[in-house]
Amino acid sequence: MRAAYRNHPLWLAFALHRLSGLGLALFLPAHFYVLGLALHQPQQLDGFLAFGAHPMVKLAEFGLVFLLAVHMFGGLRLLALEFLSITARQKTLIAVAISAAFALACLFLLRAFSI
Amino acid sequence: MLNLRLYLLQRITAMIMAPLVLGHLAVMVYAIQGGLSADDILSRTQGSLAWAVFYGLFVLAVSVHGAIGLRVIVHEWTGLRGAALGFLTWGSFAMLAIMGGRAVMAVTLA
Amino acid sequence: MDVAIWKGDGAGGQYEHFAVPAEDNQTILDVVSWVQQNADPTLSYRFACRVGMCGSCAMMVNGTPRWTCRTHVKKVLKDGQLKVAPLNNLPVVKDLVVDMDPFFDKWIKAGGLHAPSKTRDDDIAAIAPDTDGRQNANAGIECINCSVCYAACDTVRSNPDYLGPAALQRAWTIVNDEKHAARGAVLDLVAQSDGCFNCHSMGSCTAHCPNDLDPMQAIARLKRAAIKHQLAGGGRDA
Amino acid sequence: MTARIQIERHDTDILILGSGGAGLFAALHAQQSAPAGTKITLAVKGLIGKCGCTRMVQGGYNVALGPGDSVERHFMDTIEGGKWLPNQDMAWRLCEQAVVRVRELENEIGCFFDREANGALHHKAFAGQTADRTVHKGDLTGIEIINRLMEQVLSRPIERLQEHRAIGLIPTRDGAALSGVLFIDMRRGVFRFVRAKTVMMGTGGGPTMYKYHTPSGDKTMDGLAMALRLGLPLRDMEMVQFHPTGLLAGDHTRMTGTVLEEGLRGAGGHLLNAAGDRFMFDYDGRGERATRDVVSRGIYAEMRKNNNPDQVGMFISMKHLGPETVRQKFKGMVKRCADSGFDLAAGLVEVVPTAHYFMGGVVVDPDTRTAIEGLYVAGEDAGGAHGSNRLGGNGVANSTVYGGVAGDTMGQDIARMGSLRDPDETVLDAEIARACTPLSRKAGHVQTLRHKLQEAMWEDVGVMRTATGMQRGLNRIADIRAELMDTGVDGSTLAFNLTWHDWLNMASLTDISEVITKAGLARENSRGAHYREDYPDAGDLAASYFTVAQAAGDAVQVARENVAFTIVKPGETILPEGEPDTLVANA
Ligand SMILES: Cc1cc2nc3c(=O)[nH]c(=O)nc-3n(C[C@H](O)[C@H](O)[C@H](O)COP(=O)(O)OP(=O)(O)OC[C@H]3O[C@@H](n4cnc5c(N)ncnc54)[C@H](O)[C@@H]3O)c2cc1C
Ligand code: HEM
Ligand code: SF4
Ligand code: F3S
Ligand code: FES
Repeated sequence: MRAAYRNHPLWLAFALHRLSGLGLALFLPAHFYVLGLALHQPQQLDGFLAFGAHPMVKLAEFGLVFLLAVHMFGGLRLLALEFLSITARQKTLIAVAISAAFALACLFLLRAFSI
Repeated sequence: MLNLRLYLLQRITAMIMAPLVLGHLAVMVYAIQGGLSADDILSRTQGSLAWAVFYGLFVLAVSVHGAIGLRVIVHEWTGLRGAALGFLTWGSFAMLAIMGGRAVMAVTLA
Repeated sequence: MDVAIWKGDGAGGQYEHFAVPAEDNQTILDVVSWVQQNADPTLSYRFACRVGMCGSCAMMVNGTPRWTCRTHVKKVLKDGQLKVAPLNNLPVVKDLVVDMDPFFDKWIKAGGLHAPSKTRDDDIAAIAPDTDGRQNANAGIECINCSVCYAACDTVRSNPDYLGPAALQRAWTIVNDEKHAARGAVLDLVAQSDGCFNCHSMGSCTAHCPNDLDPMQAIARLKRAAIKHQLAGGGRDA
Repeated sequence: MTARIQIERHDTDILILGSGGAGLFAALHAQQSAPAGTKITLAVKGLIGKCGCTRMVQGGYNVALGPGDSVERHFMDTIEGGKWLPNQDMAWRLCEQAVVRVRELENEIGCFFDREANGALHHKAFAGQTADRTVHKGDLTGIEIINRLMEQVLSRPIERLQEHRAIGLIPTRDGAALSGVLFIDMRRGVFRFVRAKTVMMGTGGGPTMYKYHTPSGDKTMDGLAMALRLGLPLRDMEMVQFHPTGLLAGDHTRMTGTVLEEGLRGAGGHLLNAAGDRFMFDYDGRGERATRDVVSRGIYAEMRKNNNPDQVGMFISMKHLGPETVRQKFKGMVKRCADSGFDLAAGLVEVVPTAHYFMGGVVVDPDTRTAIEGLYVAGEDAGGAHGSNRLGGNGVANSTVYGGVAGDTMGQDIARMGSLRDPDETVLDAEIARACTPLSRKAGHVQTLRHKLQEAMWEDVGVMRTATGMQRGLNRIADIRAELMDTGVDGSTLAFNLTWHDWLNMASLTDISEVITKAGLARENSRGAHYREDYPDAGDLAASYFTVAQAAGDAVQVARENVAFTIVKPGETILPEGEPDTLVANA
């Protein structure tokens, strides 16, 4: 159970940002590896991309885009907080960041499924 | 464990990446429309200096940014510090930069 | 009501349960006092002012750090249950008493004290109360150093050297105090590797400060000031 | 039992007890004035800067820096407020040095007191003063002063003994000088004897033997009880100041007795009785705006009339001023009341007079020296500066001024004190045995006794006194003491054993309660805070006397001494001719 003192939006935003950042950092090498295949074995890359047509994989991709979007908007939120004089609007900022991330990821998902 | 330099590097790379990520995502949204194939990707990117610069910068920024990020997380979660922490930071930077560089080369070199 | 109180010392401890009579006007401090006065005479806790001015009485109450002398039981009671433990992130002396020295050591380490630009033989400076600097300083100056924010901050928890919200907020008030003779030096201190750049703006400090102060914002502003100062060469005085 | 008792020994040069305004200033000034290499130690019952009452100062600090104000005027107000009982040299020094001390606080320590729009210091009017004289930081002046002082002290090479409770002042074998102080290191539950060339005591009095009281929980008259045992003379011990509006929230909560600020009445708050009627005009033409002592007596008298066990106190009501206005103007107070379940802005809050400040204390000279070599006393522990009544705003001035004076004096005196003095080991042993008394007895209920004492003092030696009442009080105190000596404490662990400390608190409070009562009997007139229903008149001002209490064997003897009018005589003034009586608009 989450300790009671963490029960507020800013902490949630922090946790989300950290987990998404970590997720991205762990996923990126894999992503790079797949792309790197293009150099010598383009057919393998194709294999991967075909695999990518599978709905489950699409969902996973959606997850990754979501992570990236969440992390980016969360990060922009932080940058705004630190470098602009944003104060009372912090909570709004979090909401905006998360919904923007969500919208972007959904867009991606919709496009992916509407082949 | 963040001093001014690391902090600034992380923030600056974040600011660099923001438009790049948006661009990248836009391309992806556009690209996946017709289903992805290696050829699709490569035909668009190979031989394009602009894409090489775009993704090159992206990789560099993300390597710095991610390495610092991992450094913070590892320090806070495991208490690692000193030379070992430095090693980890540089190591993750190198891994991201090398693998990312290879990927950029793969998709942009003719 | 059923009250679980952590008992032990630096080496470890456990919760003990007490049945405490409920009253109309009853604070957490009253509950703890009742236990010591009536049920367990060896129970240790700390308080002084009993009105929220001294910051001696903070404890973890149902998982959240709070000033206990001004926390009404009704506000925090969960299903008739109360769980009281010593403050997070500070070494336990005994039972509910923690050693606050690390908190104050960092306060000083962050440059949290005045450096005079005048002496007692000089007149008191005329300082307009509505300047930006003064407003910034005022926003954080009523800190009672209760350590609630310090106990709520997970960055302190995972990086025990991190100066923490209260000390950094005090540094920010100093950076805004035109009477202070060495504000640049304070900006140098907080820019060090355990300083303000470690804050992740997770906001637990601001969420729990019993005096409604906003250390998170103070630190965000301190970061900017420290960057500016360092980019301009650091060291010398702002 | 005694087999477990350990005693540790420790040496220093300058030892300071307490970290209120007096203790912290003494430490800073000693550090500035003592020869290089002098070791300074600050020992305190709580944490440095966090305990004591200076931290709780709300109203502010009196200093003659306002437009048209002068040290002379501040002095005259202090003397008249004290009903001609103050030691005039001390009062003068207080007023004169307050000016320096406030400049020091602002310029060297880093306090920032509220300003006018044009940047000049803001002075507000406190009751009983003829000028706007009180500088403040909102209504949290004490926090500003103590936090800034604490930072200075923490950053300097001053040894800290925190959660060290002083339990005995130990003289040398011949009794001519002080050797050091015996402590309990509360965290570990061990005794520690600290030798020092000079000791300053600033433990801050604290009339917490009353049922309703404002001071912080760590203040229990330990200092005065130690001074009494050492045989030092204590003056003005009958003078207990009551604040008229303490919160009444029941016996089971520590909130009870805490202060509802003076400003509420000043702003036009009403005091209502059980029937919902205003009553203060029955007692004084100024109504609720009368001085503290008058309003306290008014409320007390009304409480006696009421005699309803379910509704003990009177009510303060603010809602006629507009709840929104009240919420804005008294934000802190409204929030504090709300936290404890009361609606100050729109509802009624039950109030009682509450023991606030102790004017009595150790007899000292204006340099804080006492009758025994090596001991200095400053702050609320020292008697003399306020006489029978302390003006609002003179308390923190007194502790910071005289704390600094003590630091300077010790810094100078220490140069001529060659070496540390050895203690009288029999006194040391006796003090240890005394503190261990409850550990060898069957555990009882200390809190019941505390309640008993508080009831006795409130009923018999409280806001209004009579000879019969005080006699009865003495008997009750004697019974309580006997019971206390039979009441044991669970000593299974002595580390941070609060119940043991409650017992020790009770011992100090009982001893001083007796002195207060005897001094009260010795004063057969009514001055300032001391009101005798059987002697309601002030008596001849020109023949003013103060009381001096001293231990003689096991008994306490109280004598009267004439006030020396060294600066001004009753009926005269030192204000230049033609000066207006008051500078306060519509006073
Ligand atoms: C609620 C409140 C409001 C007040 N408002 C005002 C105001 O507006 N203006 C004003 O002028 N005055 C005010 N006063 C009075 C003022 O606070 C005191 O007069 C003054 O601060 C006393 O200072 P001090 O240094 O003597 O004692 P304190 O500040 O009380 O400090 C005493 C110190 O001694 C320590 N101590 C006690 N016993 C022992 C022991 N046995 N061993 C070691 N240490 C010990 C305590 O822990 C504490 O550190 C107010 C008081 C209260 C309670
Ligand atoms: C798109 C633009 C991005 C922005 C605006 C951004 C922004 C940020 C910011 C401001 C932080 C600091 C957080 C803090 O101190 O608490 C951060 C941390 C981090 N970022 Fe990014 N980031 C971006 C992309 C990425 C990418 C692509 C990765 C993948 C490697 C990544 C990985 C991390 C990690 C691991 C952290 C550490 C998280 C933490 O300390 O909690 N970021 N990011
Ligand atoms: S900032 Fe708030 S929570 Fe933190 S120490 Fe100060 S008063 Fe307490
Ligand atoms: S909780 Fe900690 S991380 Fe920063 S915003 Fe507050 S100091
Ligand atoms: S006891 Fe002082 S803040 Fe709670």
